[in-house]
Amino acid sequence: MNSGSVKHLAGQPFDRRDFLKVLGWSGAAVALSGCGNGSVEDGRETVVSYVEATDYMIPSISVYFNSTCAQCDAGCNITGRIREGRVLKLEGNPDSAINRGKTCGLGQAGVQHHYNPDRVREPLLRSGNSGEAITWEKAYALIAEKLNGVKGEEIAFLSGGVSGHLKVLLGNYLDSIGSKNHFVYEAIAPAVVRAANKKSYGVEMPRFNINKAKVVLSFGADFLGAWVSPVHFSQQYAQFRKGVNGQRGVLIQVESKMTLTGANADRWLVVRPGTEGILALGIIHALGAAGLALSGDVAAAVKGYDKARVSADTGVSVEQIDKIAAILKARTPSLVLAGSAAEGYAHGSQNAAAINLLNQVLGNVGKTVEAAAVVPFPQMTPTTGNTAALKTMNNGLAAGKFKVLFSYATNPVFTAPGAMKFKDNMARAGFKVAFAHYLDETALQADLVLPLDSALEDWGTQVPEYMAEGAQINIQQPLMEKLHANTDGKGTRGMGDILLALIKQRRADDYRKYDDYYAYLRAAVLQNKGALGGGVADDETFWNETLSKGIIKLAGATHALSGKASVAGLSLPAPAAIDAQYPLQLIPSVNASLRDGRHTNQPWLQESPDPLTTIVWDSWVEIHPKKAAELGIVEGDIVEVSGKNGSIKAQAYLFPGIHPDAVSIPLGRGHEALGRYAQGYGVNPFQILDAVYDKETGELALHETRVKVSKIGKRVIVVKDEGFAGGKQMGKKIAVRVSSDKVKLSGEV
Amino acid sequence: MSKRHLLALFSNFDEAEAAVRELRGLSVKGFNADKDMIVKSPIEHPEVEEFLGDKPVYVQWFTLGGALAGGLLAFFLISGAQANFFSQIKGGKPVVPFPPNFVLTYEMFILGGVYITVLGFLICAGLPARRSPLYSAKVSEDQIGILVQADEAASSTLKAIFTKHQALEIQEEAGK
Amino acid sequence: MKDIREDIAWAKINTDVLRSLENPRKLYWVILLIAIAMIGVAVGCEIYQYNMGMGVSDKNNSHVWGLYIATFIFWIGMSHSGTLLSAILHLMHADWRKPIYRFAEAMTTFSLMTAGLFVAVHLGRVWQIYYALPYPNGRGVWPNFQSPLLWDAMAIFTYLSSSILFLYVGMIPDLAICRDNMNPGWRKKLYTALSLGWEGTDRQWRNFRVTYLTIACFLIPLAVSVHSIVASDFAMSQQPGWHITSFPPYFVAGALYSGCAAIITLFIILRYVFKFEEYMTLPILKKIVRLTFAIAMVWTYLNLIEYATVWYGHDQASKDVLIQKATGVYAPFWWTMNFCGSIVPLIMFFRRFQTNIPVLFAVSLLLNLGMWLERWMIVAPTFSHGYYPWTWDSDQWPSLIQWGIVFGSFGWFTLLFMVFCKVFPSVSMYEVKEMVYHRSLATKKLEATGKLAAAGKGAH
Amino acid sequence: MSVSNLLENWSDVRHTHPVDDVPHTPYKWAMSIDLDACSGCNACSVACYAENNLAVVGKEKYEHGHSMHWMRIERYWDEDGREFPDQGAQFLPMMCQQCEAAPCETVCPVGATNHTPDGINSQIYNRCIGSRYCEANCPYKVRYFNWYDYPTTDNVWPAEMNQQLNPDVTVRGKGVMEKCTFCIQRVTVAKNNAKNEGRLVHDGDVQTACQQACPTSAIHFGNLVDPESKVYKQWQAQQVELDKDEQTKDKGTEEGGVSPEGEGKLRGYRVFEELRPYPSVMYLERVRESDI
Repeated sequence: MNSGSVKHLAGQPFDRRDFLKVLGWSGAAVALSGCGNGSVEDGRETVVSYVEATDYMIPSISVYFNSTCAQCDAGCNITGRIREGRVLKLEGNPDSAINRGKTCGLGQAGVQHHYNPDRVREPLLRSGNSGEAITWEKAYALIAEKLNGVKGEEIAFLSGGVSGHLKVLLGNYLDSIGSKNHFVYEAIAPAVVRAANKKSYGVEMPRFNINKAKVVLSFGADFLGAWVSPVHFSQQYAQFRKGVNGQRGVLIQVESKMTLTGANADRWLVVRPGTEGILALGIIHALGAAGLALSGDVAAAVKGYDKARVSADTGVSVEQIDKIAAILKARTPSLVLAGSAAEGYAHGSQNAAAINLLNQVLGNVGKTVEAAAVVPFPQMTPTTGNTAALKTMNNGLAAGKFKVLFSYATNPVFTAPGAMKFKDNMARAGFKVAFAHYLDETALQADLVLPLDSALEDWGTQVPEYMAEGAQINIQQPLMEKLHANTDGKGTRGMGDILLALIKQRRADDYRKYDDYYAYLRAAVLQNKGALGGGVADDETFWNETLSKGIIKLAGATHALSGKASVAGLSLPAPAAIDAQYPLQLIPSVNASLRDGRHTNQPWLQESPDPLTTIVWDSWVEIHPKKAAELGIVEGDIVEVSGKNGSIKAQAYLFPGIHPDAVSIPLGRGHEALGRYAQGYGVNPFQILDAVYDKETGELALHETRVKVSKIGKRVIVVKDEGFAGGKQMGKKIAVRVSSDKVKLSGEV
Repeated sequence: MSKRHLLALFSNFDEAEAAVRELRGLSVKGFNADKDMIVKSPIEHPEVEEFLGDKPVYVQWFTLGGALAGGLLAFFLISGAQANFFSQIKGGKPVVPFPPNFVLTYEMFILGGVYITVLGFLICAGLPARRSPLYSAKVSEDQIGILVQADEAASSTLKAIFTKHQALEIQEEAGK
Repeated sequence: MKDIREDIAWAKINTDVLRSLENPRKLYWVILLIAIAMIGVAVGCEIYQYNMGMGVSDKNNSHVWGLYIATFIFWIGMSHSGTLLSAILHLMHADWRKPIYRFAEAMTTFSLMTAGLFVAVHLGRVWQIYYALPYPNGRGVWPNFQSPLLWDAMAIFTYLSSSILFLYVGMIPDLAICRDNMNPGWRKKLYTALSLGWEGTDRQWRNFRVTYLTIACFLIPLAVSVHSIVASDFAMSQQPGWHITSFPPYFVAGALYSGCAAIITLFIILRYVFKFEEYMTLPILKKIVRLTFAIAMVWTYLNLIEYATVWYGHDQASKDVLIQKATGVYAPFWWTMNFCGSIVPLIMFFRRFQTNIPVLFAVSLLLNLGMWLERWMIVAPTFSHGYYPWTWDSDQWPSLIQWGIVFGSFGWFTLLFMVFCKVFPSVSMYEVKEMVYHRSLATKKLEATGKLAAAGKGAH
Repeated sequence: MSVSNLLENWSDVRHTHPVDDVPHTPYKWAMSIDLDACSGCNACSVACYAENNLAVVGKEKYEHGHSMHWMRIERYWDEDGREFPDQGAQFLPMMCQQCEAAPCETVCPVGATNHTPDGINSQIYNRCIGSRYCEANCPYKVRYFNWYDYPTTDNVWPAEMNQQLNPDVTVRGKGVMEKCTFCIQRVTVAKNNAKNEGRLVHDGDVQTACQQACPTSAIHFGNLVDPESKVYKQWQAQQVELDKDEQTKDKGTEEGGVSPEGEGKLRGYRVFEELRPYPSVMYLERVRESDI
């Protein structure tokens, strides 16, 4: 590749506004001044772009390329180690503000996404129950044919969260086919919290400064595990624990089922499921009682939430509420987080609002809750997924509205609640195209499956949803040649290339200058060189530098927070009465490694024990020992968990960290497809979820399913790392704990 | 002058003893009781050694040598090996640790002792031996045999002695 | 009752014993085939294990040793009585040893040969077993002499080769008898070669006596060292339940115990099969039984001492292992072991059972069952209840592959022993003659004091 | 092998380590792990799989205890019978403690495991015959045996997956023992680089895979005899000494111990110190707030 395409461009007359739109910079109303780039391992000649890889292919010498982790949406910057043309290991990029050189287990397993033996290798066209390998040419022609004469509103595009130039291209493509039906769906996104934040703070995701807080009170936000940007939060958490001048941060976690974050809390409080908001208001009440000045409307709103009532509703003791209030009052600033456990109810928005109110009352807004930097290019900012989109789309499918359906980076057949009957509804679409890495459940329902390059083979730009510090655009670049290269017009292709090819079917003139997605990206980046910090560097230098850094740091603007404590519309229902038929609340838990199940086919993650139960390769039903004793259940009993919308059977695990009136089953397992490492292991709790929605946002309330649990009379050995001593140390000094008042932290290094 | 072998078989041990004593007392030309007489028995008779006179046994010297050589070899071989190849610490113990080496020295002491004792036995007892010219399977059953070699001239005297002591059978080497 | 009648004709001894070498009955071949089939099972299991890896034996990362090591110790222990008792009794001029020591020594040798196989079977990479041998090599690479396993190897090698020499040297006069009585054929050639030209000359006997005595002297400390070194495999480690000072004597006692029980078993079988009632007499059986009883009590004492020291000591980890043995998943085996090892032998205290062959046969088998369980109970519980609670694992149960190989080892032992019985005299003829002779001398002494009438004076 | 060598170097081969011995120079690799920072997220463990070619054994073999996680995260609960674990759980990353006086080393019949001059407990795969005595004698049970031949087992490293294998690390076949090596391949590279530049390895030149991944930076690895290294400073600050079986600070106050009533306790400790393996990994106790 050379800069020929840009030169070529320069000679063309073009409409600047359209051109900006094509390349994704529209909305950049002002000329952006460059900002300084941090040095990325300067002087290490091995950090270069793969474009010139051959020069650096020295046997037995490793080379390192920077790219972006695509295992989740956090957008961690990674450095791949490549030897003899093979990517071997992913490490964090130390210059990233998000992950600062660190990775999580999920990120480490990125190579197994790439090397997975069950990847789709050729475009597959449905013929009966099997797929027939076809060429890309034929696939594109087929799409063009199927779209021919179909109205825009009859086309639906379902995708996971998208950002960067892929979002630009996708948006432009949908525009070109006249469709406005872009459904962005993420099964376990914090959508309710986003909406609540928007109301409370004026932004969907402010910056949470855990490291600056002296107390963190988290209502079910598993920020060390799977919430928003766990690697970033983990680093902040480590600083928070070290504290300032030896004053160590205190973490209080409130939830009905212990998460990884809960397991690390100084105080883990189990609450009756759904009463998180009540507790938040109760704490405000207690703070007021302890002398914190409350504004009149807040005081009025929490008036009814005296300790006794709150204690009765939530199950948290009065003393504990007092203690929390006391420590929150004494140690400022603090930080209150609303997480997935609080939002998963029909009144989830209210819960989140109440929790955010606590933050405001404590005066944390502006201190530990700050405005996040924003990438100033709206076309590229991430479209975050949610479940309301799925609902809309499902209704459309059920009504037979869509003739052509595209699906990318999401697996609704697996993740949609059983009550939605998504699979049946999907069958009503006339022609279904899935862009897929693997034949997952959704791809299996498609008529045409288009195989994608892995994240380690593909080009791209990505804008993280959660900005750690300044704004940044992440560069994704291939870390090695394609494993399943394009032979005979088959083989895998990048999503950008596919979209480019598809959009050329409609707007050939706008895009004919770009042979491929790489050329498009390069042209795009160079076009806005000035704004991206390129200064006066020539194109080639700037491009190579950008690739070698893997991050474009921007002096992005910040949206101001509108932090006004408002209690308007805040009303929390009383705790739900016990349902005699379905006495237990089902909590589908999110495991840091498996998330919504798209990574279940990565064997390292399957074999990486769940941190709390240490179970591997299977699903389980967490049940409190007290409840288990009541029901006569012991570890390993196969139990049937049945709700209104079906039942699943899994092994029971007696787990003390759960409310006795709740059971929990982890999400992510129970695949019927997705390859050898995923298929047939465990059960899928999505299947039995009731379709209950948050009243305000219309988001699916994941925690609102009520179930009953019964033994079926079979028992298995639970496959886990923990031995038969369980979590006991048997009086040995193995993992030791010390109380904070007994320890000298100030002298530590 | 050619010597001939005679083998007399006795079933009665006391008679055999008497015969041997008489032969030892005999002074005939061409017959030396110490050299020319071999007593064969089916079992180990400690008495035989008494009436045959003091004949030394040297096996125990082999034993001593073997045991000492085995022990010393073991200790120095092992310690030497450790000091070279294993000049690395293991488990924080000295590179040449005494307790393990003593155990092995002890075993090799015994091994050397037993092996060389058996070697000594074979040498001292002259085994494997060529079979003697006169042999009767009765000797391995229940009879005492006295094998003598003597000049032709002396043989009749010997025969007489055997007969006198109720030899059951006297075998004579065929003349040459 | 006398150990042996003094009026057995020496020629009859020869014929009686040599008859046991004659063509076997049909039953012999049947048993032999069964033994070979058992070996076949073990070989099949081993081939499978070799191809698949040790995992098929169902051990795991915290429980790395299993039945192979337990059975290895069992066979080592079994080997103890033969040679050790033979040597001790020889030094003490106990004549009643003479009819029984030959098969007991053979038992020693074959148990050792069986035990040795378990070392190989146990290894993850048996094809590299020679790494454990101290062979000189250009790179100066040696095994680790600090490892008790290496002491084991050295001790077993010494013991096996010394036992074979002891057995062989003691058998030379009998081989000469065989040579003298066999019709020409492969047997004749074999015995001629092996008897080394033995003719029972005074020189041969003189050196023989010293040699035999010397080897016997060496074998006593050797045998003691062998099993105390096996005990060191455990006692020298740092694991709770293993790191016990009394282990070496405890192991030696256990070894003697199981060896004696095995002698009783084989005594009864040989006596019956070869009709050796004249030689393997009930008074001799009674002596062995009393000895076994005594050893059983020593073992019981040492066993209790082990429990007592663990119980009384401050090492909570060891105590936990003991409690787990008595109450955990291994409890049925542990209690059976204590029952078989300490309660069952009490039967031998009663005079009327001391010569009751069916009872003794059953008892001897139970004792060995107890002793086998003892070895397993030493090895396994420490693994499933060691220092590190996280890795405690009670679900470890040996797979059929392990059981198959253990099972086959009995076939291997039976095969070796049965072949031995048909090729070599299982009763020492010359020594039985000595015994009869000593007996008659004693009678003669009594006679000389005028109590008995004249009998065949000095007759053989 | 020569006896003269033995006699000449007699004193060198007769000293006991690490007590009263000369310390390792110029390197003694050691670790410290802050349990207050450790969140139990398992990133270290997965990173170890990626770096060290650990086999994924699958559900069935995992059930039989054949897992290969060199670094395992243990999760402990309070044992005082409370209904809910309201102080959270206790996580402990446990891997080979690289003992200075390792119980596994003495017992190996073939000398496949040794103490290296830079203080690592090495494992020589091609020497190992699989007697498993080392694991039997390991108090921490952190050695992992190749119960099967994983390179040829279905779905362990099928086509393409095998391209991820780290060429710097041996792929182990059946019948050999393996364990955490402190990422010896990385240490070796760092040492070679430093040697080429005529210097010693600086702190930070080498990170173990677990340390590099750890999102909370709970793991520190470095040269314990380098006063500039973080690990040295941490051990110093915690008053943990390598060659002690009981730290002075843990003794009674009259013997120089730290009074729990005074300015507070130090958090550093080593697991099973009292068994005298002299482990090279120091853990820092997890802290729990007393005011809540």
